[in-house]
Amino acid sequence: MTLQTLVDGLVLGGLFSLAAVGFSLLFGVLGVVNLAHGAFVLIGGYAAWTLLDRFGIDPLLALPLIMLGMFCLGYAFQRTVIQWATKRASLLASMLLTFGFALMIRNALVLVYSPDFKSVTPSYAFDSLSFGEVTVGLTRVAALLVSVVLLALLAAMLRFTSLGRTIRATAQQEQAAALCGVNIRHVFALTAGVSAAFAGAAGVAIGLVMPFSPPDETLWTINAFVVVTLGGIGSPAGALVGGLILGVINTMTAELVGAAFPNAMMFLLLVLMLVVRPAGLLGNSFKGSR
Amino acid sequence: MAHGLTRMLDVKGLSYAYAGAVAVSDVSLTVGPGEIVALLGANGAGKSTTVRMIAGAMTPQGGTIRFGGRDVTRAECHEMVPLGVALCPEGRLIMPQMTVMENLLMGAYTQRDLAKRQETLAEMFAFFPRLAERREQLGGLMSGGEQQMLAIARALMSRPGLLILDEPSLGLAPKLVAELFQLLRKVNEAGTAILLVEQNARQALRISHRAYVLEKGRTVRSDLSSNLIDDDSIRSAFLGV
Amino acid sequence: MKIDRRTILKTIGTAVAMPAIGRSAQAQATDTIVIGGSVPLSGRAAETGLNVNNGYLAAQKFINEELNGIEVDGKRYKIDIRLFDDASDPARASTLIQRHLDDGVQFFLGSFGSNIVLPTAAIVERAGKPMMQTGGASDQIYTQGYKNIFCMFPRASRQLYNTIEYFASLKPAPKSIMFAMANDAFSKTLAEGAIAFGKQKGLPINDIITLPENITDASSLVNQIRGKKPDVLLATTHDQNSLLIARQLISSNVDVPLLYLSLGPQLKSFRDALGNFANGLFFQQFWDERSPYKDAIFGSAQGFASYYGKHFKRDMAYHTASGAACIVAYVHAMKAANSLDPAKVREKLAALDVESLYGRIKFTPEGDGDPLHLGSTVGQVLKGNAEVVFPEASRTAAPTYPAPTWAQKRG
Amino acid sequence: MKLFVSGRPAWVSIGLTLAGTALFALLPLWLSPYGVRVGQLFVLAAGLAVAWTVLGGFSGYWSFGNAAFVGTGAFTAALLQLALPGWPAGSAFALALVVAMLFNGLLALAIAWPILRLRGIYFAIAMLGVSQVCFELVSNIDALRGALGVNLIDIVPKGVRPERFYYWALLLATLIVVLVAIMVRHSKLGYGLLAIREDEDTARMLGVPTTRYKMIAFVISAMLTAMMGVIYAHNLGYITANSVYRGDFNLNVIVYSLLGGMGTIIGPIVGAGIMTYVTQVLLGDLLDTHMFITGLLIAVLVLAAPNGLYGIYDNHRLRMRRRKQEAQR
Repeated sequence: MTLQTLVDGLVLGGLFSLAAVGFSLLFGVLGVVNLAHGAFVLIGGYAAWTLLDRFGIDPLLALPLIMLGMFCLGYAFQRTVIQWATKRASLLASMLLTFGFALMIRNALVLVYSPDFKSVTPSYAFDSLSFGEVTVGLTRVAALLVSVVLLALLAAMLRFTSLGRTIRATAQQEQAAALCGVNIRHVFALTAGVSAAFAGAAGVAIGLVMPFSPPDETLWTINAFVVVTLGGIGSPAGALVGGLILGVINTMTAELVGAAFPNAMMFLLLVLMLVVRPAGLLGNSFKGSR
Repeated sequence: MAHGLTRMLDVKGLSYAYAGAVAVSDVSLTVGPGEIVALLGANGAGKSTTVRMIAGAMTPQGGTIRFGGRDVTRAECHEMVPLGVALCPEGRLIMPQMTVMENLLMGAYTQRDLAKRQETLAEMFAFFPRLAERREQLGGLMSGGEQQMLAIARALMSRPGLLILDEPSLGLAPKLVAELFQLLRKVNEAGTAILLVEQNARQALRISHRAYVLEKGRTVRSDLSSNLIDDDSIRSAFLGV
Repeated sequence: MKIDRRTILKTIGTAVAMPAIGRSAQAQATDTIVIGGSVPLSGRAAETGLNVNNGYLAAQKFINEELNGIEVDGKRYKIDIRLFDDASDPARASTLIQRHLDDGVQFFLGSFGSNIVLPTAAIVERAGKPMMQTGGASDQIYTQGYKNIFCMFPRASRQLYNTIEYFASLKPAPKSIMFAMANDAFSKTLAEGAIAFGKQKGLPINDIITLPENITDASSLVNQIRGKKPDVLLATTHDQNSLLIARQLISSNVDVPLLYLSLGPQLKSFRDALGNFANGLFFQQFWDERSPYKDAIFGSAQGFASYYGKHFKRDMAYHTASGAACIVAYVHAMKAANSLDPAKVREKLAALDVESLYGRIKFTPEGDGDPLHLGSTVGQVLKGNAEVVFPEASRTAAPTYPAPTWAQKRG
Repeated sequence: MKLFVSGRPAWVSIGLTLAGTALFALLPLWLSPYGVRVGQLFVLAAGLAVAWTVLGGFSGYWSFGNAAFVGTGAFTAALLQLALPGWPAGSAFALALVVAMLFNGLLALAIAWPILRLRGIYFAIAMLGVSQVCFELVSNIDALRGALGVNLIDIVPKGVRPERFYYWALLLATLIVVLVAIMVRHSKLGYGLLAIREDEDTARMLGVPTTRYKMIAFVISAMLTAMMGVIYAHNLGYITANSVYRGDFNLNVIVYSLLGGMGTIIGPIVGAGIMTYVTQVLLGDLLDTHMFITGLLIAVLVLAAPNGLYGIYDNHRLRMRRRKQEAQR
């Protein structure tokens, strides 16, 4: 069954990667640790649920729409709230600020959607694909595909487009980028928008695979932390590597150590990794060192 | 070139204080088209603060800045670059994880016309053949001299009317410094006005037309460079003679 | 509910206007019976907390609006239930309970979650006031020697007795039984009680798997089931995790002839989420609205269900009914005592033996529900409905065992 | 950031602390039991926040995981008491308290060297990780009983109301925490820590033994936090991992310091007082929006007063002084 475990881990890892990449980008470019990231992920999940439940729109079709909406939200969040905080206080204080927002979003989700779990179940939710010995649920395959495609798109955007170049330049050398004529505030907000859009996409993918409820926001924020620490900050590749490793460790620990221990193992790894190689396996893709 | 006849850049009464400590106080200066103007002074005299305010990287607390007839006192960098003011910052500030080519393209950030961008790029590669050879190298892996070339080229990529250089010779070997000033003269001859902040006063006075001397944030002298280079007090203060 | 600026301002306004620490005790007004308590409306336990909350409130509404209150010692009283959100935080809950005590509240309702109920119970017990609760079933609560704490459920370790009896009665007899328990006090005690009783009955309990309290992935459990092919899987997990386990079993096409998810299939939203695949799932059923119970207040179980359905938007769960039953128990005890003296009411609660919408209310000497009368039955989803299939005396439908495979349900 | 150097000598601070504590010790005599319980929450919050400040406030190493020591302290004490059945309550409690503090000190010492090499956000994350690891291990290893929960022995003397007893116990513990913090603050260690906060590299070059100082502060902070945790656990009476490894302990201590004034000792105490009053008393009645308002409050706090109330006071003081100087001129 080891091959099955590996595949299960990779599928889970894809979700972890997608859910972490936005967090990673914001952290890498702005230095802002967004504790509301998990709450953004959940907003994406609830949006997918609402669109399917009320309007019958398939989550995968709704994905671009949700990403667009989340992009706007992220852009506005940066231009108003975070920008103000980082200007007046410290980066660490901005972390507390986002914590405050996480509480507000969580409470708002409870008020709007009730504390009950929600489950996104399109018609194909119970179908599966088999490759020889290995069986994987169709929604999980879809979620993995979404993750890989979106991460590849993001990597390409950062690598080859003018916007991507500008984001990287701003992350590496903010002052120089400004002197080149870049409107830093705008680029920061665009980055925050992209970050939120990917959080939303992750919410959709997560919703396809598992039920969720408002308190889950903490889980996805903390997972993003671990993924970033494992893979390295700021790059889609780092998020992918970190996420996949985390996923495999999760399923392997459950299989070999005991089903109760994946989380303990995950955080143990986080601490070890921070101690041994704080910048993560792939290092910091934007800055030499911090 | 007559002093202030055609003023491209016109700065009046600029002042700035960091948390109570005065850095720049009542500094005025002008740069005309095609001029090279040097800004001299000891460490901490307020030169960097002055040019950073001009480039829009800092907002002045007092005074006015006019460029090409427009009031740009409160304009930010991303508004100044399209107007034709580029600052090549102290310490070069190369994007270390980006290639030479990408660094240069960032310089042309405000240039939306791709054909013009290519043209400028070709000019820069002709101007700085060493950058052409290393166009795929990461900025962080280049030597100090190469990085300085890159920083100047990046600033020129926006085709500025006024190029401001903040301590371009800092940390360069003497031979490279000579080369650098040669180059600046060529840039100027191609039609770009230059405002040059330098500690290396001798070299600066040699290539500049006019110069200002700052002391503790105030302008203490302004004259033609040829007059200053022979001035005894300047010689003893800056030229170490 | 929408949060706009006005709501927020209004809430802040009310909050600031609230007189604080030193306020005097004027709660026990002449014509109301104040019952205080806290429920978790935020945090992990909020989902069930809301069910409990609504049960309490439904009973209050019915008694006050339909019956114009209750009569005790020749006087009519309305019920005034005052609840705080303890945010699943035991320290906050303790403080809020103390606030009720200071305000002169004489009767208490419990929160949800044993780690909250126990510290608050200790305070209420010391004050000598009764507490009716429906959310703290851990055995620890009933081994403290408390006299005033009563629970609508049997302690966790006794809750699955009927389930084990059912497993023992299965034909053909299961050759291997697997347990999967979530790692929290309730789920764990529940499973361990069942395991001990099952072993006593000689059941072949071969595998016991502990899961984290919250899971994002059940594939290791699915793989173990795939490998070991148990005839019975009993998972004591909370509904969100139960749904994940079920979904992953379905999409991996791994069948278990008897799949028992202690929490989950009771909920309509759970059954809806699984559609046809929900059919055949077993679960712990505490209550069914079709049960033939008579109730002195609502008339019957059905009477409560239809009243609730008419006045509350939220779907009913068995915690809603058990919450309402807590109030019903109070009403019986107060009437029997013909007094509002907490000590006398406590005596009558301890001696209570009446039929109610929720079943026959009777407590053990330690205060938890009598396992015979208030223990759970075995439920199964049949044709989309939650039916009681065991014990035979209360069955609403005959069980299907082994349940049809996923492939058959896919049709 | 302005460096706050108190001109006040240590003995004045200690005197003020003792006087303040005496005043607080008398409060239960006229407060309602509910008031006393709110007082408990305040004193607990203040103790935890000042314990956090010994490292976080003084040296700028913000731990996002102090719940690790609250929980580990509580469970060390609880498990020890389980292992010593039949001991008289007083000595079982005292022994458990001492062992819990020592154990947490050792735990901190063990992780200090690797983890304190990390700076800024990395240190914060690593501590968050540490607290999660502790929580997961205590929850999932059956012998540690985090899932099932443990009852702690009752240490309230006969005839004393329990809420008063625990109020006084927590007050005494907080007094110890504050006194230790004052002593640290006025010692060479304290100045070293402040130097680290301003610029660690410069401090090291100037001869401050930065590594050793950080480790000492970390260990002290952990032991004090554990002490608060043990008493908190006894007050609850029955604990599960969920009730002591609380995520909000991690962040609330920072909120208190930010609100009151980062790096000061009075700041976290004032901050704890305000937040406790607001969240427990003012928002206690709100059923479904108190979390929203708490979040809003934190956000507004960071945005409107990033240097806390002490910052506002400090600015005001500076302005007054400048005005006076100008007037004299």
